[in-house]
This record gives sequence, structure tokens and C-alpha cells, in this order.
Amino acid sequence: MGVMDQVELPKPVKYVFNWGRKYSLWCFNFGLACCAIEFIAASTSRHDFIRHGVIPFAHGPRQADLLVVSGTLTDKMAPAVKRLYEEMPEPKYVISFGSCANCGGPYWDSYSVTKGVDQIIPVDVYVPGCPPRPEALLDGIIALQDMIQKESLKERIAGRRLDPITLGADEPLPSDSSPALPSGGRAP
Amino acid sequence: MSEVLWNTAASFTAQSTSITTFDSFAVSVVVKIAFALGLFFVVPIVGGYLEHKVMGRMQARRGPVEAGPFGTLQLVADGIKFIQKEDVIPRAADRWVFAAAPGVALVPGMLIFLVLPFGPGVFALDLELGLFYALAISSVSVLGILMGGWASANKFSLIGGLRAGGQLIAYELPLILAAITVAVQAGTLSLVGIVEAQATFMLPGTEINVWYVFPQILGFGIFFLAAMAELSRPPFDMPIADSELVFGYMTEYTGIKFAMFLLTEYGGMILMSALMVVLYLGGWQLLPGVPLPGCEGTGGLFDCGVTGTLLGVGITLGKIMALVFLMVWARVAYPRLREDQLQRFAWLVLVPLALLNLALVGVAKVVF
Amino acid sequence: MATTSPPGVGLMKGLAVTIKHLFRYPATQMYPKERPDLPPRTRGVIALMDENCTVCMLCSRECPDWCIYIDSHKETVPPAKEGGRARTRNVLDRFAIDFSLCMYCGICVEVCPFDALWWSPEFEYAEYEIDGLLHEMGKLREWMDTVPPPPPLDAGAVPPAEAADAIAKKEKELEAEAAKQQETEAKEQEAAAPADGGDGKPKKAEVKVEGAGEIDQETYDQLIAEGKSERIARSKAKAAWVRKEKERLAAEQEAGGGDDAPAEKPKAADVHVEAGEIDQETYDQLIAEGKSERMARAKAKAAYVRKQKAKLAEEAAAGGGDDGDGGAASSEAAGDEAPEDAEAAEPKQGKLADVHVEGAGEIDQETFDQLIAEGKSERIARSKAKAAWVRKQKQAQLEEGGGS
Amino acid sequence: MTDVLARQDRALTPEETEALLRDRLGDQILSSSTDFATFTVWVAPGGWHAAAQLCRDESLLAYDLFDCLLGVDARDDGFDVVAVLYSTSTGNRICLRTRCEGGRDAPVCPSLTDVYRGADWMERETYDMFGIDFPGHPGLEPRILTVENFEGWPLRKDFHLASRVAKPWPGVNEPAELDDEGNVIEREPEVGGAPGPYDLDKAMAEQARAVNASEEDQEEGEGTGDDAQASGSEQQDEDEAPAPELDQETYDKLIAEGKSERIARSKAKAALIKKQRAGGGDTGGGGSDEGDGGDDQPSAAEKAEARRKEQAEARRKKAEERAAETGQDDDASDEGAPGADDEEEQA
Amino acid sequence: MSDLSTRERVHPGSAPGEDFHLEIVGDGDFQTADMKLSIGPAHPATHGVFRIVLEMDGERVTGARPVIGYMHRGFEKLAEHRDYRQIKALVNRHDWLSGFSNELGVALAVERMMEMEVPDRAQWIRMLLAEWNRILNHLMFIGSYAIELGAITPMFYAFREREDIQHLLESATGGRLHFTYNQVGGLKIDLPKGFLRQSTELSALIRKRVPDYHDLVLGNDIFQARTVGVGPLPPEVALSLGVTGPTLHATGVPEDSRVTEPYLKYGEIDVDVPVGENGDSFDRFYCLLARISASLDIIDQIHDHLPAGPVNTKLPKMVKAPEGATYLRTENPLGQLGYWLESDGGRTPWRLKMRTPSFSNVQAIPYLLEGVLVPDAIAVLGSVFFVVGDIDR
Repeated sequence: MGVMDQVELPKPVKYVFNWGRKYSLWCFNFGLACCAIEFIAASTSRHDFIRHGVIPFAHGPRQADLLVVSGTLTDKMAPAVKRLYEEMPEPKYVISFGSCANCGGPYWDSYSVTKGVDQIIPVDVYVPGCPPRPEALLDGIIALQDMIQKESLKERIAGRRLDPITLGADEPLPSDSSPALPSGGRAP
Repeated sequence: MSEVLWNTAASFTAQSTSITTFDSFAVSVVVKIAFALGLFFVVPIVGGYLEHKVMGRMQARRGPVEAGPFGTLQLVADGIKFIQKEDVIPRAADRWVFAAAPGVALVPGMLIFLVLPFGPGVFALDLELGLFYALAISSVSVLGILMGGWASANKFSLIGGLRAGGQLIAYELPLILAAITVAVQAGTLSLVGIVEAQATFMLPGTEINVWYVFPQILGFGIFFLAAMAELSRPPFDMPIADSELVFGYMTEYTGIKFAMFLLTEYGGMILMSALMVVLYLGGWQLLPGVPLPGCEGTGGLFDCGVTGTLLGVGITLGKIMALVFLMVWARVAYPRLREDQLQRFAWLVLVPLALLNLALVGVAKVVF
Repeated sequence: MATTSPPGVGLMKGLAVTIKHLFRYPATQMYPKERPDLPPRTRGVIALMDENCTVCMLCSRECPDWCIYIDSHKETVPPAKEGGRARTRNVLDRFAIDFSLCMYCGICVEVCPFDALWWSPEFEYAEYEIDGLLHEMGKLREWMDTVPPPPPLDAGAVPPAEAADAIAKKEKELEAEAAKQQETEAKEQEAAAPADGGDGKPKKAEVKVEGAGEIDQETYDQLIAEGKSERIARSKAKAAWVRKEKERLAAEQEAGGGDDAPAEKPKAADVHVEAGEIDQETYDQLIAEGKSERMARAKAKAAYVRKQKAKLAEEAAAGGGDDGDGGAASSEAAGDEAPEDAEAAEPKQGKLADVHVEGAGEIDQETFDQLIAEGKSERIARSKAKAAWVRKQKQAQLEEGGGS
Repeated sequence: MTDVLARQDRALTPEETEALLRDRLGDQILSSSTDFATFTVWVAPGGWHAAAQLCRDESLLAYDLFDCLLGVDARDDGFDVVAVLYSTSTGNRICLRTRCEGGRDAPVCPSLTDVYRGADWMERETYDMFGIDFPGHPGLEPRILTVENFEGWPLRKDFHLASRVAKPWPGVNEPAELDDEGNVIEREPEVGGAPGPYDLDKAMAEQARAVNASEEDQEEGEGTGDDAQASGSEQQDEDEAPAPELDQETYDKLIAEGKSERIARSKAKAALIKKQRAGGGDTGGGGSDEGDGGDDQPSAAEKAEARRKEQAEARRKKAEERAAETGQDDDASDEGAPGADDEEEQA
Repeated sequence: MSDLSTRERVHPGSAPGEDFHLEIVGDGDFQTADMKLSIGPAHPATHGVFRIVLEMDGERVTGARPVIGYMHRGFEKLAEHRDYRQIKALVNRHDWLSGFSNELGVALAVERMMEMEVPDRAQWIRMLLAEWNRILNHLMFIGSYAIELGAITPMFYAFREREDIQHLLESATGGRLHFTYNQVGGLKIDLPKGFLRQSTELSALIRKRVPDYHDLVLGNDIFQARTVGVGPLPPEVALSLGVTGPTLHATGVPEDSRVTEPYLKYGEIDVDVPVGENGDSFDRFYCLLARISASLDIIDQIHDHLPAGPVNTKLPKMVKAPEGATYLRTENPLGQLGYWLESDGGRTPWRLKMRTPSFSNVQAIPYLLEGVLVPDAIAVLGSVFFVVGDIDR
């Protein structure tokens, strides 16, 4: 890893490395709510995303490089997601699976739900649906794999904010930050 | 330098195919190490692929398909990815022990590959104490696991490491007892010797040539279960995959270190299967009593032409893959044993049975 | 309660079950290649037919997630006939659904009184950024192509209200025509000797047919030749005959005067469409399919407007000299130009929403390879090719519909 | 199935049960009702623990299954607590209901944990949601459902949902009027109307407009600032802004007409708001003590006026652009006014 | 920029989710340990976010304190801001494995308050879908309990069955997990053509596949060794805690509201309630598996009782429940689901309390875990079937 993010790899090497990262996404399912059931359905025999190289047996965040946040993220759970995202070693990807993870979904007005996982951790692919079909997750994974095949690791790591994010005990989480308001009733 | 290579190539193909008969010592050392390392990295990849596919089919799904033709390059892709992962060392960890642990767990596996015969003459070393060497070295990898568990300063890894230590030691005993019984039967400790003995072994009092698996079916069963427990494969995977232990001693490892632990597991699976093939299933012999085509020597096993050698290697790999299939089958079908049941099963069931088996064979050896 | 079986048996049975599955065909559906067969009622994405939308704001009010954003303004429409009253009409400026917020409960589709919102089973619209999930009116309109026809209801079910009276109205119409047809038939028979000798036998059969309307002889023989059962052949022939009848009447009307509204055309032009006419042929076809009368009128209106535009585009294309390759007059050629400039050159031909196309899963191979050549990702290429294929199907159906 | 039939004969009818309770506990049992197939017994707060004990131990009653315990916000009279008990042997269900002492600010209700083990978490949840204290409960803290440092009691009626105030309701956006030369005639945007508790919704919407209006003043420098972020709409400061007072005169009129007290109060509140909006000073009972008071009332109206004008310009600009565009690309002139189909081509 | 390869973790301690994992306090042996049981199970999370704090000395658990609230989404507050049609869409997201039964409860409660007559066909179809929903729920828990004990395969077979059932229900309702098919006064729309034929075929197919689970899990000796006699729950304690559903039936009490208070048309068919003997983990699993066969029998009975006719009644423009309160209880797959619906005559409920089965069943865990070995803790925790969304609402 030390070399990977310092130097721009030559074309063929970068292709092979991207191919390797593309077809070996050890997946850590942060199953929160109903979308977790659709995630399990995507991992079992009918949809079986192991075909695409997504292996669901990553037990801990240490061995995983794809974090699928499926379900409603509540304020009480947000620090855990933040910490587990930090635990994951660097070339890591996040799929936000379902409306609740995208931006609060049916619980957009609840007092205890974080409006979207992207307020806590950077998200690569948003899969819409409530809950999305398992095929929608496969479509999201294919989209992510397309992105991985074309991306350059150097830019990705350079773009990532590397100063360690420490959650001070006193600094409260933005629990009730109102959602990014689309233009509502007025013309954009 | 070129004629040295030329000689090697020539000698390899010309008179005998065995890689043991080379003129200069230096060259043979290089070739042997290359042979052992090559096998150690290739065969576990095939074993891992077989596990993915068989487990998939048994669970009514297809297993990896996209990576490479028919998903064959899945584990290669894993390897390439693990190289690129960020190498994380926990702050509170003991740095050098943490870094050394995967190596200590992996290297014994490679060393044992030196002594395993994969075909007529296709083996790096024919040690006189081959079996003793293999069993001794395999217990060293327990150290690697304990080091890993302790060094990660994560309470879960600690518990995982201790449980793994306890389990491996508990199952070391029946493993060795079963192996000794075969040595007693064959009269030699050299693995190649054991294969040779099986080629000419007659059931006491009858004229049927048979492998050791038939008279010592009990020993084979004990060795199989003990081997699975040694590798902490389900249904004996209490120290690793457990709800409250997250990933056992491997919790803290990422990147290439974690890949080395994985390779240890797959390599160990191949290694134990190979040992069982040599001890019980007659090595590279096709059928008990049937000599390989084009080979002479005792029991039609040695200095055969190229076809005989390739056939021998093929048969051994086939038998190894069959045993790997059995291990995967057990993983798919059974839940996990509880910790204390595991220990009780080892001490109260396996060890007495192994002793009984040893006694029986001893008596049979003396009487017939 | 433990089942008392000997110790080993349980373990063996477990092995037996797993090995049994090893030799069975795996239950995996190879997703990107094998498309899932989605039932018609699947709630995949919401499609908007904005011709029907009268901006009553009901969907936006009823949505529990407040995720439907509508902007519109009122416009006054000049009276259709002099002395008539000028009507005001709501014109939709912006209709957006935020699919990252939407909970797919279907209340908006349920509550819409004008059938403007439909469920489409499409589910492949994952995005890299979240604002890609805010689908504007254009995107919602594109989803309209993938809306399947609603499934027929269970035998025990009460048929839906609209369909019931639409079917009744159609029967009445058919009887009226059949009666009228009866006298003209009788007059022709005495005057003309049987024209083509060949169909002597069916002619008699034709007479015997009760008053439920004549059957179109030529389609009837053709179907019988194909080996269809007699009953299907007769019913198809009857439908074909009715369509031909209408064609003939419409043609006479157009040839005759054209300015005063022809009798069959339903009541005075609907205020909503400035052009005023509706496309008679699609209207009957939809009614035959059992669609609700109001729905059929709306779709026929859209089809008519499209035909007008197609006619205008052809004149413009022919008038404007050669366009690109060969300038073949028929819109078929225009269809397969490079997709970009085809859109620019003529109004969107693709908006043929009314004809439902089965098998929305196929993709148009040639656009697919072209896009792949351009370096597009396989997933985008597939979805664009699918849309292109659907467009082509529609054009093809409209062609032979117009031709026959 | 057979024991179910046997069960029927041993079961007591609601009247017998109430009679039994009354003679054991005397005046603690206030009243009982069986409307909507739910046998509810009102119990005085003093007899709450004794009633539950009796229901469990009395052999005739034998309510052994502890079904559920919940709190209900009873507006100004404080909070009610309802315990639902079920008897597996007789198949009866009883809902004991009592009014907590201490009104709205310190409601107290004796705990049932020593009678039923299941009451433990239910009471913790009711405390977490309503702030009702249960003396005798082993441990109400830490809060069972919400985040540890959560301020406010969520299920109380004066606790407002921040997002519903911050986000303008898309449903209110009726089609805008265009006068002859195409610019938008503005009209008062309808307030509230989203489904929600009727009287609270109006008040909440009122509050939101006040908050937005005050923000408009701070955002002098900013440009259009169209989606006014409702900054600082923490739950806490909303609790201080009390619900507006009742318009006394409409209230008495409705009570005289025999309306139920609750409907009368809600109508009176609505009437008060209408009066205040008309800026006619405070003829009704409620003075202008609501929130930031009536003094800057006219300026809020001006602000709303400015915002509406600016919306109008935005729409007119949009209409002109569209007219210009439709003019260029299709030369055929008989299309006439831009039809809906051109609309969708542009979008 | 710090060299990434040996970037040290900054936050103290190294266990993933630091305050979630084992922290040894006290000298020498483990005084108190805070063990997180859900994040990072062997297979994708089947429990959701449920945290339990175990006090242990040595291997034996002395005390257990479940910490819930991680999935609390404030449904009861949101319900007060939604009218009855919108509640129907939100209510099936709580016990996400039995979406249909949740909606059913609310619809029945409002119908009871408005004294609305629901056509027979709608009631029978509601029962049919509720029973299919029950089978979906139980199949999920068969898979997830087996994974807790280390057997991966039952989950794959269970989900193969679930996919077939979900396809069937999707053809009628349009949704796979959240059906929003119920409506106050009946159903949204009638069943599509061919639904009943597929339903009969599927019930026969699943009846043929149930023996696989008996062989693979119930009959397995290792499974029996790990579950028989583990975590017994006496009936009186269960009743006092309010435990219902398979967990209560395992203790021998056949309390099932389809039998004791028949709602819909359950009175006209016979419902058999499988019952265990000593309420241990094995009996709980046995009851779960037996309830699948029971539900299949009910489905077959419904197939030949289904009358023709309308499916919903004409609704007033604005559905308003009259003033007053009612408590209605239905038999959810995991236990009894009670709705306390209090209305002030407006179009939104004044108070809607959802008494969920998992909330009460989970209260039994501290009792069950006292004096249990740590390895058994998993077997016991997995055998009390609960859904975290149901606990926290």
C-alpha cells in the first residue's frame, strides 16, 4: 500500500491491480434494517453475488474492503458506523443500499434518524429502493466494479481526507441536521 | 551458466525423470526449492477454487464465475487485492511479534512440502525420518497462531489464540498416534518407504494386496478428524469463525499478513490431505496391486518413463482433491461444536481409539 | 423432545441432503445476462405520462415523504369554437420525484385521479451521486416506455369499474354497426354476383353468422391456413373486419368534407389538446383491448399529435433536401441515423407511449455495439440499447398499423 | 381446541368483573366502558398498584399475561397510563387506565414491576417517551430507546419534529396565476395542510414562517437564498414557544352549542390565529404573547410580500425563455400556443 | 502526508467498535466484560444492531443487560403526523420479516372503530397472505439460528424457498418485503390471474422440501448436543414477562390469538398450534419448524374456502376514526402484536401504541442467560427469535 498511493502505476500494472480489486470485494454487511434482508437474499443462492467476486464472509471490518450500509442509520448507531469505517484498510468502497441509507427515506422527519449515511462516511454508489431488489444491489455492484476498473488509486487516496478523524467526547453528532433541502416548492 | 542450465534440462528429460538424480548439488537444491514453493502456491489455489465451487453447488448456487474463465482466477484476484491493502498495525500491538506471526505460521507448511512425494521420484527429499519430520514441523505453526493472537492486543484475538492453542495441542496427540500406527505397519518412517510398503502389503493371512486404509479404517477416521481440527476447519472452527470472537486470532490482520494466514489455512488443507494420501491411500498407486504403466522397480512404482510419472502425479493430486472435497462437505453439512465438547471429544474419544488402533496393529504385526 | 434416533443417523442424513443438492441444477439466476421476469405490478420506478397530468397536486399532498416537487402555472386556452368560453389549463413546469427519499409505497400512483403516474418494474438506476436520483420530468417520461400492461384479474374478482362500462358501450356500438351492415349486405348480395368464386363455402358461413358483426374473409382464411382453431380465426377476423369498416368510413369522411366533425369522432374536440383531433384507429384498438374510455381517448390524442408531427417532419425532411445518408423519405431511415442528430433533426419520435411492447427486456444489438465501440460502459450501453429497441418496435408497429 | 370452549364458561363478563373490582377496591374504581370491544376500567391513581395486584392474584380474574403498558398525552390534564392485562385461563382482557398525578410537568405513576416482571421495560419506555416517573422502578435511566444525551420527551404533543418545520411542504405549491402579459400574480401561500395533529400543525407552520421570516432579516447580504435553512430549529427552543392561547369568545360559543370540549378548544385556537393574521390587534382573549410578539408583525408581512414577488419574477423569466425557445426550433407555425408536448421536449 | 503504510490508528484500543467489545475490568479473572454480539457474526448480520452486556466470572455468565434503541426510529411519533393510508405504508417497516401482518393489525383496528363491514373475499385473501408471510418469517429464522450455530447451508435453502414465495406475493402486491397491500376496508386490488394456481403449486413444493430442514438441522446430532436442555424457560415466568409466540409455545402454553380470539375467518378453519415440552432452545426451534407445516395446512384449507366477490368497500374521501380508543391483538409470526389506537376524530391518530412481540420476548433474555456458559450464550440468544426493528420501533 505504501507504494500504491505515491506513484502513478504504469498502464498494464494498473489494469491488473484494478482487475484484482474489482473481482475480490470482501464485503462487510452493515445490516441495520429491512435492506439487510435483501442484502442476504443477494448473497444466497438465487442472486449469489459471489459470482461477481463479492465474498460475504469478511467477519470483521479489518478484512473487508466493501461496506454495504443497508438499513436505517439512527443517531445512536452513527458513531459505530464512523468507527467501523475507520477500521477498514484504505482502498475501501461504500455502497449506500436503500432509501434509509441514502437520505433517511420514510423516516425523513424522525427525531432519531441520521438523514443519510453520506453525512457520516463518503459513499461511492447509491442504490435506490425501499428495499431495493437484490438485482438492484447487483446492478450497484457492477456499477462500482466499472468505477474500480477505470479509477486510479493515486487520485482516490489523494482525494481522501487523511487527517485522523477523532470523535471528541463533547462534540455532539449532527443528529438533527436537517436534510440537504432540495428546492422544495420554489422554482430551482 | 548456460551449460549448467542445459545440463539440468537435458538430465531432466534424458535418462531418468526423477528430480533427485542431478549431477551438481547446487542445481538440485535450487530445483527442489522451486518445486516445493511452486506446489505450495499452486495447489492451494486449486484447493481454494474447489472449495468455493463445491460449497456453492452444495448450497444450490454457482460459486465464483466472473473472475477469469469459470471463476478460476478468484483466489488470484484475492491475492492481488490483498497486496494493495493498507497494512495496519494496531498501536497497542507488539510490533515485531505481530509482523512475524503470519510468517511463523506459513513457513512450516512450505517446509513439509519438501518431504511429500507427489509421484514416482517426484519429491524433493526422501528423508529417512520423513514422517517424524513432517509431524514435528506441523506443530510449529501453532506457535504462529499463538503469537498472532497475543500480539494483536485485542482481547478477542487473545481468547481466539488461546482456544486455538488448546485445540491444536488436544488434537496433536491422536494425529501422531494414528501416524505412528502406519509407521509400525510399514516398518519405516520414510514417506516414500511407506508408499512402497503399501504397494507390496498383503492382508495378514490372505493374499489380497491392499492399502493401509482398509485394515486401519479406524486410524484413517481419527487422522481425518484430527487433521480437520488441526486446521480449525468447521465443524471444529471454534477459535475462528464465532459470533463473539469476530475472526479469532486473525481479527487484527489486514492486507498481505491476512493473506498469509489464509494461505496457511488452504496450504494446511492440501498438506494434511497429501499426508493422508501417502499414509493410507497408497500414494501415487492407481489401484492396490496394479503397477503404473512403464514403471519397474519394487511394486512397479519406480523409475518409470515420463508418462508413468505424469500419471502418478495426476493420481496423487486427484486423491488430494477427493479428500479436500470431503473436508468441504463436512464444512457445508455441520454446525460448530461447542468449545468444551471439542476438548471432550478429543481426549475422551479420539485418544483412546488411537491407542486401541495402535495396539491392534502391533499385535497383528507380531502375530502375522 | 429430542428425536430419539441412533447417534450416527442424524449426521449421515445431513450429508445426504447436501450431496443431493450437489447434483441438482443450482437455483442461481445469472443476473446481468438473465433478466429477472418481473410481475407487472412490481414497484420498480414511477413513470409519469404528463399529457394526463392536470396538476391537481394530489400526489404531492398525499406523499408521506414529501418527495414529489411540482411547479406549474395556469394558462388560458382560446375557446375551441367562436362564442365558446375560454378555459384555463394548468401547465406543468416541473415534476420531479426524489427517488432517494421515496419509500415506494405507491400512494401517489393510487391517488392520481387522471392515471398520470404508473408503476414500471425497472430497477437499474443506481447512481454515483445522490442528486442523480432526483428524476426530472424528462427521465420520468422515459420510464413510461417500460410500463407493462396491467395483469388480468383473478376469476373470482369483480372486473374493474371502468372496464365494465367500456365493454358494455363497445357491445352497443358493435350491434348498431352490425344492424346497419345487415341492410347494406342484403342490398349488395342481390346486385353483385359472388365476386370471387373461391370463397363460395365461407360466404354461406358468413350469412349464417348471427348478428354479432360480419368477419373479414381474407384474414379468416389466412388464420385457418396457419392452422389456428376455427373459433380464434373467426374472432380475429371479426375484429379485423370492424377495423377495416372504420377505416373505410373515416376515409369517406376525410374525402367528403373534412371540416365538420365526422359523426363517429367522439364529442367535440377535447379542450385539452389544441390540435383538437384524436387518432381514431388507436382509440378503437385500445377500447378493443378493454382500456377505459377516458384512457383510450387520452392516448389516442397523443398518438394523433405524434402522427401530425411525423407528417410535418417528413414534409420538412423531404423539403429540406437530403439529410445525411440517402435521405430516404420513410421515417424508418431517419430512425437509424446516428442517434444524436436524429433527435435534433426532428421532434422526439420515440414518445409513442400508447403502444405497449412486450418483452421490454430485448436490446437493440446494433446500437449496443456502436455504444460499446464508443467506449461506453456495458451497463449504460445495454440500457440505451434497450430504449432504442423499444423505440424501433413502436415505430414498426405504427408503420404496419397505418399500412394495413 | 377443546379447552378453549371450556374456558368460555369460567370467564367473567365485563360487568361482573367491574362489580368484583368495585367491591374489593371501593371508590378507587372510577368508571368502566366496553366501547370498540375494549373493556377499559378507569382507576384512581391511588388504587393503581392495588388494582393490578388484585387482577393477578384473584382466582376468578387470573390475569397472568402482562400484555402491555403505555402512556397517552391527555392535553392539559397531564398524562394517562394504560395497562393491558390478559388471562390465558379465561381468555378475558382488561385495560386499566389511570391519570398520573402532577399534571404536565411532573407526572408520577406507581410502578408495577413487583407485580409483573414484564412492566420493567414498558415503564422505562413510557418514561423515555413521556417523562412519566415510576417510583419503585429498579432503574429508569439510562433512556431505553433514544440516545443517552437526548433532551425532550418525544411523544409529548408539544415536541415538534424538526424536519417537518424545516422543509417547506411541496404539497402547498398550487399552480401560479399568470395575468395577461404572462407575469405571475402572487397569492398568499397556504400554510400547513400536511396531515398532522390539526391544531398543532397550524401553530407549527406559523412558527416556521416566523422563524423563516426572522432568518430573512439576517440574510440581507445573501442572494436569493431560496431554501431558507431553518437554522437552530432545535427541539429545545421550540418547547418554550407555548401553543397559542385560545380565542375565548369562539370557545364559549362552541361550548354553548354543545360541541365536545376538545373540538371547541382546537377551533378556538384556529380562530385566534386567523384574527392575529388579520393584524386586527388582540380582540380575543389571547394577547400577543406568542413567540416574538406582534410588534414586528407588519414587517413579516412585507418580507413574505418580497419573497412572493421574487418567486413571480423567477416564473416569468422561465415562461419567457420557453416562449423564446419554442419560437426558434420548429418553423411550422400552426402549433399555436406552446402545447404540453413541446413542454416535455424541453425538460 | 503521513506515510500511509504504517499509519497508526489514533483512537485508543484496537478492537473494532472499541466500546462495543470485550473490556476486562478488574484484576486477574474477568470481573465484568462488555461483549458485543451482533456486529460481525459469521454471516451477514442476521440480528441487526442488538447489543448485550454480559457480566461474567470465568466461563459462566452471571448477568446480562441487553442495550436496545439502536434502531429506534420513532414510529409512534411519526404515526401522529400521518393519515391512515400513510400509516399503512410506514407500519410494515418495523417487523420487516412480517410486513403484511403489521399492516393487517392497523387496518383491522381502524375497521373496528369505524364499524366497517369488510367483504368475505378480502378477509380470506388477507388470511392467505398472512400465512404466507408467517412462512417467510419462519424460514428466515431457521436460516439465521442455524448460522448462529455455524451451519451455513440451511440459510441458502431457506432463502431459495423465500425467493419463490416472494415472487408469488410480488405478483399480487408489487412488493417483496413491504407489501402495502392492505387498505382500510379490504385490499387495494384483487389477486392477479393464476395467483391461486401458483399458490397451490408452491405450497405443495414447500411441503416436499420441509423434510430437508428436519434432516439437516433438527435431526443433526451436533445441533441437538448444542441446544437440548439449553436455556429452559418456565411457563409462569414467560407469561409474567409477556412472552408470546413460538417462544411461549415451546414452554407448553398453546396461547395463540388465532384460536383464543379468532379474528378475520380463523374461526371457520382449524388452526393447530405446535407446542414444546420444556421450553429450551431445541423446543423453540422445533415449534418454529412445526409452525411452517401448520401454516401450509391452513393455506390449503383457505384455497378451497376462497369465495368470489368484491375485495374492498367504498371509502369516504377522508378516513377518520371516530373518537375513542381500542386495543386489537393479532397473531404475528413472532408473537402477538397489539395496537392501542386512540383517535380524537381527526384524520391522524391521537396515539398509536404498537405492542410488539419482540420487545417482550427479548425481556426474557436476561432471565435465560443467568448461569449459562459463554459458548451456550450464543445458542440461547439465537433461539429467542426477535427482529431489532420490532424491539425499537
